[in-house]
Amino acid sequence: MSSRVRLWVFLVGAAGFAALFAAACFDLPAFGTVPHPYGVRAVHAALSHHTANVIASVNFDLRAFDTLGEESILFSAVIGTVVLLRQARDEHRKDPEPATVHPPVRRFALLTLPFALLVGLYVIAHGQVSPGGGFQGGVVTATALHLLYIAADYRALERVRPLTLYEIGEAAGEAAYVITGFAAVLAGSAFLTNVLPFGTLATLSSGGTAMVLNAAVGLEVTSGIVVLLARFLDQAVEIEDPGEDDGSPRHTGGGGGNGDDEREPA
Amino acid sequence: MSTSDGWLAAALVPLLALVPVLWRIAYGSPKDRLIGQNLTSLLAGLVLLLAARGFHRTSYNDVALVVSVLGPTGTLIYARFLDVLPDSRLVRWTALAGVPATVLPLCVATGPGRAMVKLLLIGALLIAGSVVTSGRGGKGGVTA
Amino acid sequence: MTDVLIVVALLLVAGAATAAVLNRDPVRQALVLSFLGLTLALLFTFLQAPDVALSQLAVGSAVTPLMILLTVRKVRRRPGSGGDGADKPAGRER
Amino acid sequence: MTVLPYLVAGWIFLIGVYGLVTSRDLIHAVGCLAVTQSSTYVLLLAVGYRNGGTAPVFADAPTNSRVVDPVVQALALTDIVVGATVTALLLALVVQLRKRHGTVDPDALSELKG
Repeated sequence: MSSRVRLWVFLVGAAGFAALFAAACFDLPAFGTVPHPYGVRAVHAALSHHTANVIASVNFDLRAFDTLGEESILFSAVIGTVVLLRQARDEHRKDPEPATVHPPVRRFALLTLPFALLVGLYVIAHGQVSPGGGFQGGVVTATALHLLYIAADYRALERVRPLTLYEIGEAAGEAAYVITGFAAVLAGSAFLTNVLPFGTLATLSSGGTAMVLNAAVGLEVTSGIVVLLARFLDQAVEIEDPGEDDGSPRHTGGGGGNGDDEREPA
Repeated sequence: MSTSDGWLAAALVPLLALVPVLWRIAYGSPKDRLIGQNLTSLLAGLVLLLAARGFHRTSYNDVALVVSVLGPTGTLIYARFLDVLPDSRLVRWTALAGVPATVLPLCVATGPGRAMVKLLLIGALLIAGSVVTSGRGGKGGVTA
Repeated sequence: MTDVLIVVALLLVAGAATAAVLNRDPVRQALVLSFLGLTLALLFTFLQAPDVALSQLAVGSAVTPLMILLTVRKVRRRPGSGGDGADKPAGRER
Repeated sequence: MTVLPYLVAGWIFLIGVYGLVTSRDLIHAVGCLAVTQSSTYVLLLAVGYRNGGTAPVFADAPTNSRVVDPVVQALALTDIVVGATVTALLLALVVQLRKRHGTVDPDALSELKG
C-alpha cells in the first residue's frame, strides 16, 4: 500500500471515527455530573479495610488479581526487551570514554542522589496512605539512580549497579506477589484475599496485604525499569555493531529531515 | 472569590506561562528546547504547589516534590545527550524570583509544622535544580 | 476556578500532543513528549487524581523520552564514528 | 465545558493515529503510540471526575468528603507504567530491525519484504 493510499484510508476512517465519537460524547452524561456507583462502593470497601488511599486499595486489594495480570505484562515486557537487546555474538564492546563533568553539576547530582532515592522510597512506602505506591515510586527510584550517570559517567554507574541483583529483584517482586496470594489460600480463604490485620487508618502499617503487595510491586517496578534502562544504555553507549558497515548509506529515518541541528556548533 | 479560588487563580499564572514554552520546545533551536524543558518543570512545580493549597490537600504536595527531584535530573540527562547545557538567565531569574514569591506566601498560609518544612524543602530543591541546570558560569557545562 | 484550570490544561495537552506528532525528528519529539508528560500530570492533578499524576510524571517526563533518545543514539551510530551526527543518510528518503 | 474533555481525548487519539500512519521513522511512530495511549488516560479520568470532588485519599481529608471515582484512576495508574515497559519493548524491536535490515523507515522495510 503506497503512503498516499494509506493516508486516504486513514482520512476516511478518521472522519468516521470523529463523527461517531463526537455523537457519543454529546450523549455521555455531562462532564463532572453523574453519580458513580462503583466508585462509592470502592470507597466503602477501602474504608472498611482501613486503607486511606482508595486507589491503592482498588489496585492491591479489591482488584489485586487484575494487578497481578498487569504486573505479569510488565514482567514479560522487561524479559522481552532484555532478550532483544542482549549482546549478539558478532558484536563487541567498547569502553566508553570517561566523561568530564562540570563541577557544580557533579556536586548537585551527588547531593541530590540520596535525596532522590529517599523520595522514591517514600512514595513507595506511603502507597496506602498518601498519593503514591509501588508503580509510581518504583519509576522514581529507578530514575533517581541514573543521577549517577550524570554525576560521573557510565562506568561509575555500572560499578555501583550490580545488574544481576536487579534482575533477581524483578523476579523476586513478581514471586512475592504470587506467594502473598497463595498465603491467603493457606490461611483458608481465596487467592489474594486480604487476610492480614487491617491496622489503623492512615498509618504506614494499615491496609493488610495491600501493604505487602504494594512493596512487592515497588521492588519489581524499580528493578524492572533499572534493567530496561541498563539494556538501552548498554546498546547506546557500549555495544558496537559488527563490522558489516562498509560505508553504504544508512536510512536513519527522521523524515522531517532536520537531524542536522541536533548539535549546536560549539 | 474565596481564598481557595485565589490560590487557584494564582496557579493560572505559571500555567499560562507554559504556552509560550511549548512553542519554544516545539520550534526552537536545540538550546531553546533544553531551556524550555528546564522551564517547564520549574513552572509545573509552582503550579502544583499553588493548586495543592487551592484544593486544601497537603498530600498533593508530593507531586510537586517529585517534580522538584525529577525535573533537574531530566534536564541534565538531556543536556548530556544533546551536548549542550545552555546558560539561561530566564530560567535562573524565574527560579530566584518565582519560587520565593510562591513558597513564602504558602508558608505563611500553612503555618509552622511538617507541611511547612516540606514546602521549604520543595522550594529549595526547585531553586537549586534550576540554578545548577541554567549553567551559572555560562561555559555550557557538560561533555558526554 | 477549577474548571478554568482544567480547560487551560486540556488545551495545553491537546497542543502538546499535536506538536509531539508533527515534530518528525525523534530527538525533538522526545523533548515535546516530556513536555506532554508534565502537562498531563498537571491535568490529572486538576482532575483530582494525584496518584495518576505521579505515575505520569515519572514515566512521561523522564523514562519514555530517555529511552527514545537512547534508541536514536544507537540507531544513528556507525562503528568507529561514535557520534550521532556522523551518518547523515546520503540517500535520504523520498 | 460539558463535553470538552471528551473531545480533547478524541483529538489526541486521532492526531496520534495520524502520526502513526504517516510516520517515516519507527522511533517517531513509537512516540506517536505513546501520544495515542495518553488519550485513554484523559478519557478515563474525565469520565471519573465529579464537580467539587476531591481525591479519594483520606489521609488528609474527612472520610465523608465528596470524592471522584477511584476505579478509573486505578485503571489509568497501572496502565501508564505498564505502557512504558511496552514502549521499551517496541523500541528494542526497532533496535533489532535496524541491526538486521539497516533501516528504520517502515516503507523501506516493506520493500525489503518484496
